[in-house]
Amino acid sequence: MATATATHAHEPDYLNSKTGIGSWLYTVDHKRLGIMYLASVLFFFAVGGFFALLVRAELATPGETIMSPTMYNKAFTLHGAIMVFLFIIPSIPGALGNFFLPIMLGAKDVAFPRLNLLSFYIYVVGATIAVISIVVNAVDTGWTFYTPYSTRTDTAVVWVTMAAFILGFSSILTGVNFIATVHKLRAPGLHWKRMPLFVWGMYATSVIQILATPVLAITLFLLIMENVLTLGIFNPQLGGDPVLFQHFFWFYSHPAVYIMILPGMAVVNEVLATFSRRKIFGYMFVAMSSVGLALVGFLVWGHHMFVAGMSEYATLVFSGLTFLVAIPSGVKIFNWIATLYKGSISFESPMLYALSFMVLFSIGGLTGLFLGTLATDVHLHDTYFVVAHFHYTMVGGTVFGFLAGLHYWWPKMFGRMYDENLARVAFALVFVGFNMTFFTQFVLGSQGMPRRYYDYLPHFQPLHGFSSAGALVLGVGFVVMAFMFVRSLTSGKKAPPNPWGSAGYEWATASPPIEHNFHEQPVMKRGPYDYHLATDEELFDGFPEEAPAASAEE
Amino acid sequence: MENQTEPSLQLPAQLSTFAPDVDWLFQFIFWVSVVFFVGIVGSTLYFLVKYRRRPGVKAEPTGHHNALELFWTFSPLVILFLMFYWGWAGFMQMAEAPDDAVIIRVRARQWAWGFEQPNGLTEDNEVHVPVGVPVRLVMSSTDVLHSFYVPDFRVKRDVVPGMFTSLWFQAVERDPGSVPDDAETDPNRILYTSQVYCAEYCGAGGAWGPNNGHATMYALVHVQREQDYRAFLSTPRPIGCPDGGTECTDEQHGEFLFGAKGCGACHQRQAGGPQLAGPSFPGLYGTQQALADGSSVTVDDDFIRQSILDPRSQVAQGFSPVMPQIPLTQPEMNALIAYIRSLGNQ
Amino acid sequence: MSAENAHASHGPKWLQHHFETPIQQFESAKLGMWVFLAQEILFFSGLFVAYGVVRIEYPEAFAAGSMQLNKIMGGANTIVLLFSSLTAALAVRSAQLGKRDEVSRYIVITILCAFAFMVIKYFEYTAKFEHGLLPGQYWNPTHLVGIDAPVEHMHVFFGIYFMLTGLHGVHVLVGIGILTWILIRNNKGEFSKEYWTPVDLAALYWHLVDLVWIYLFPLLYLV
Amino acid sequence: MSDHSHDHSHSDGAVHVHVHDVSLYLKVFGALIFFTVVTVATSYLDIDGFVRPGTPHGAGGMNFLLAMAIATAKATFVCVWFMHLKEDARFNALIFVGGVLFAAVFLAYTLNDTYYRQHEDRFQGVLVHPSTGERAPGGLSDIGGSCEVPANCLSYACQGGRCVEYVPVHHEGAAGGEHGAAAEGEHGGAAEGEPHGAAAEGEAPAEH
Repeated sequence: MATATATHAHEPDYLNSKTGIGSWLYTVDHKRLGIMYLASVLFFFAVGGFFALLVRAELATPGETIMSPTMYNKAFTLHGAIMVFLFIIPSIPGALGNFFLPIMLGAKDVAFPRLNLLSFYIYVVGATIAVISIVVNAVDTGWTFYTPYSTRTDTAVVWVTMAAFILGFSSILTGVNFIATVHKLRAPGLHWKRMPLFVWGMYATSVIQILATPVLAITLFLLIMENVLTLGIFNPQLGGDPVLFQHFFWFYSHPAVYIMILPGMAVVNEVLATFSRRKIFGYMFVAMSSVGLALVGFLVWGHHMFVAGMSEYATLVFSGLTFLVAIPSGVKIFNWIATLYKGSISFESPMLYALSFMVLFSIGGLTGLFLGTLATDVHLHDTYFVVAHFHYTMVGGTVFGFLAGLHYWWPKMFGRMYDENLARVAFALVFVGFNMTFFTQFVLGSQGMPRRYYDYLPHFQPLHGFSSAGALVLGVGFVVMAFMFVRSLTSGKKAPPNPWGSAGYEWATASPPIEHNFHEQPVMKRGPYDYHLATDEELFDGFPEEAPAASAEE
Repeated sequence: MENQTEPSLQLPAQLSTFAPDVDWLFQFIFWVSVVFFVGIVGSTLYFLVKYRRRPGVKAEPTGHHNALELFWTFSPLVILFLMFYWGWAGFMQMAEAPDDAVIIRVRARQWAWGFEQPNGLTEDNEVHVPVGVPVRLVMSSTDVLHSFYVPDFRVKRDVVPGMFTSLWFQAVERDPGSVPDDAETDPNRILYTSQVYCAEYCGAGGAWGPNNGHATMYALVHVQREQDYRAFLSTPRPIGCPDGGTECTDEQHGEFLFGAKGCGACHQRQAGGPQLAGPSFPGLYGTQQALADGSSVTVDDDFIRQSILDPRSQVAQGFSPVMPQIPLTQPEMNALIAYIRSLGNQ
Repeated sequence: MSAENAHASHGPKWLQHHFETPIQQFESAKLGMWVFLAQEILFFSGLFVAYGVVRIEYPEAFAAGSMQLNKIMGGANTIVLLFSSLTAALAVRSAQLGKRDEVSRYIVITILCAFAFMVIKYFEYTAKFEHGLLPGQYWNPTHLVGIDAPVEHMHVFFGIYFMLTGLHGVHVLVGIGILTWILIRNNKGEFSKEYWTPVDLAALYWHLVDLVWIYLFPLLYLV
Repeated sequence: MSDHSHDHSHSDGAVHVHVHDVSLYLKVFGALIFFTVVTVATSYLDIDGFVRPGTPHGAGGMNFLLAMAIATAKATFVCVWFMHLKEDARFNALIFVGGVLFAAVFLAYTLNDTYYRQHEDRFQGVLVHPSTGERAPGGLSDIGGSCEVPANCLSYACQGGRCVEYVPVHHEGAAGGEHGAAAEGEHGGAAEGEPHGAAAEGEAPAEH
């Protein structure tokens, strides 16, 4: 593909092309919106992490440690709600997706740039309401808002559900935008079989966002109305059915876990390919497994409700279909391993995160088997086993994927390198701390420790203590990482266009990219992972002007 | 299958007939997972070392291998189907109670468990069950979702307000032969006690304490020989006392009941303690209480009785009508009134 | 076209900078709109599921609740909406032919129909309010049709009735807003034989509002 | 790349559509009005009683099925002609149908659960206790109002406005007198706690 960086070296990049606060607030540039999303989600990641540390601190010893039970209930609810609605769901699509999806497609922007801006502001409004709700009275229902507890508690349920309701529309509009962009704005030569797997993952994610998020919206709307107008649909005291609420909630929230994990997988594809210098093995199978996960993910929501009082027929169907989800997940893992085979593998920090994604997600996926199996789920449901399982997929999966992407694309986004050694230290702390915190919880859960407990019986003490210690290590890891990134922004070395020597399309533009991404409409003449077809100039991992060979302008 | 009656590192003791089957399936999945995990991590590490970047060595272009793809797409289905089938078979066993099961009625509320034996005997936060006999629990909740969970029995079922749910189990002996078959019948002999948890989040009261929140909504299952259990049912129960004894004054019995029935979740009994969801009791007795309808009434025995019998008839001003009706016998009612009266005189 | 420079002259002014051709912009917009409509279906699906479940649980309450609704008013509203759908479709047709005045005329009729729909809805709602046929704790029936006493759980029917018709009504109001905006843009002369995408999209949205009502009407009023 | 804009079929990059005659739209509208009249008319007919004599009106579901079939026919007309799905990109139709399909999955599974809850076990998911007739507590509030507790009533249960002696097993202890947000309004539903779940609406006529 055509790279024209050298000849246009002096065109200002997207960060400098316009200045002033207004140029950010009213921007329709997908890259600036991506950066604004990034700043927002990182802020809420810190807030959610703070609540997580509070929860683990309280659980470090039995009995009252640092807060009252009502405070604890609010802390774990806020941890869950903030992490899910304000961090994980918008993290990769909002920040990395907005930034890189159009660039990877060789487009100048997403299909509907103004809609993109609107979607960001909807996110801001939702986030603001969420923050207000914390100040008002927080919420203590758990992030699942199960009725009838959520119709009885005197905390600010209406505020928080309103926030989540609004955030849902941000998610939906992003999905609309991405789908139209992928279909209609691909550069010439970029046919479906050449599309970067990150784009495939984003596409599958968008499909779920479109089909599932509206159901969350209606669920939360009805819950708000149940509180305000006493409808009697979910509240048993008015003749409603609490199990129906769970159907409504999980019809969204199960697909939502694929909204969370698919982007993580999508990033890992890019990173693995780049650092093993090899096309992802079984490209079409991996791409289709994303779409397959997106679709099958809709048919299995009932596995959250096996012991909720659902009919036995429903448990049968949901359990059976749940096992189908294992297939596409397995396909991805196997293909990633096959990608490493005969590669040329290097171990920079993005790759470390991607490899640990494979390990941690495997644990998360395999422990899912225990929960999909009916008889064992009866014992494990609503215990710490479940807590550990979804943290292995959501943190070990999505957050590690997000971090892989953040490290991988950081030089492209900001035009600066970071301290690789410090990044590896942070990685080690995060990896060790995460496993200390959550592997312990598998054991706690299978021993019968129920979740959302303020207190526990004395014989769980050693494991809880160890888990809390792990959380501290994890927290320190993130602090080191934050320091490392801030230092990169202030005093990082200037990054070349393609620091990792990747064949991906996004590396063909400058670091940071110019305002319209490319000087000329790119034409894709090879796939994004075709290392054997890429020229040395394309794979050169320094500045083109320093390239030994003469510029090979097409 | 033989029951493993001591807890292992992974799982609690197997004390019901379900437990060995569930655990066998657990172990099956566990070892399948271990094999897969070792395979995944092992091959990854091997490739990482073998194909680490070396100067001058290029990666080989990726080829196609559709047969391999199809193999690893479809071959796991066999194992997955086995897991599904065994899991479902086990679940159906748990779903269908035998017709001759002893039926115990369970009433959950924030944050206590009430049990009613087939003959009408009620117990709070503990329940006696016979060993070797199927026991069915028919459960209901007066307020929010709860979930009845006994890890030792591997059973769990949500308790849903507005409808009945049910589970059953058959406890096994922990230490067969420890009590000879011809041992004398003793209503107080308990073979072992298992822990009941609430597994569905149900909130918390203002203060931390027993039966004052989701985390302390504990109960105990006392497993007895069948003849002991029968004797237990027909023996009049001694009244409960704070110190665990059986002889005490009405006030002390009332104090015990105040804890056992979970009154402390909403009513403060410490003078100067924080205000909870309902009126605080210290100093209350004998005063004039303003009611929600604007009238006022003297807090006396009749008012307290009326308020317990029909909590919504006379709601104190400034409070929501959220108090559930809680079953009490006449002596229990008198004891509670006496206790509240004694708090009022503090 | 690969060599076309982004900064060079870029076609008509309604063609946004990141699109290469009018057809690309048109097809993107249409695709985006259909995706959005799919989202709307899922949004309403929740209410239909709630309807279905509660109907299975309390069939008598639903039969009794349905009796309280006025089939004539509901039928009239159906016809009003169907007619407005027709005029919306005709507006698109006129836009395709570039007849600006006709487009305005049809859109005005569509908007008037939308208002007529809301007026009839207003009378229906007022009657329900007067008769105390309201959800949950506001349930206080004073006037019942066809039954002597309220059936248990009837208030749930009205809970669902108000949610379904209420959210549909909100969509009608939003539709009025969108159509008015299109009308203003049309009068300013922004649309032409070459560029009429926004008229088409607004009409698509309006047809969806009609579609939802096509199901609401029999579910609530007739069966 | 079939749906891609750089396709050869639109080489000039302009938008070309086929403009239909007004008469087509009028015909479609006529059909829609016709179906509306039919569906209103059939709602007055007792089709269930016609198909299986003796079935109460509406109980057989035939009226329901017919009304839904007519509604679907109307919806199809609107989609195909008014919304131009007939000549629009196939993929757009697929999106729309896909949306409907997922809504159908949601509906079907959820109804399936509701419908079959007590099929395997008669104690599972029932609102009324199959052996004792006790209504599950925590459900629809007692609208009977408060009990006048007579001085000699020392038992605890207030059911349907009467103070009832507590008899274990046969009567629900904690039933009736539910609380929470619902209790504030004290409307709706029937008196609770009546044995065998008789929905005794008449017990509390004063409220209506």
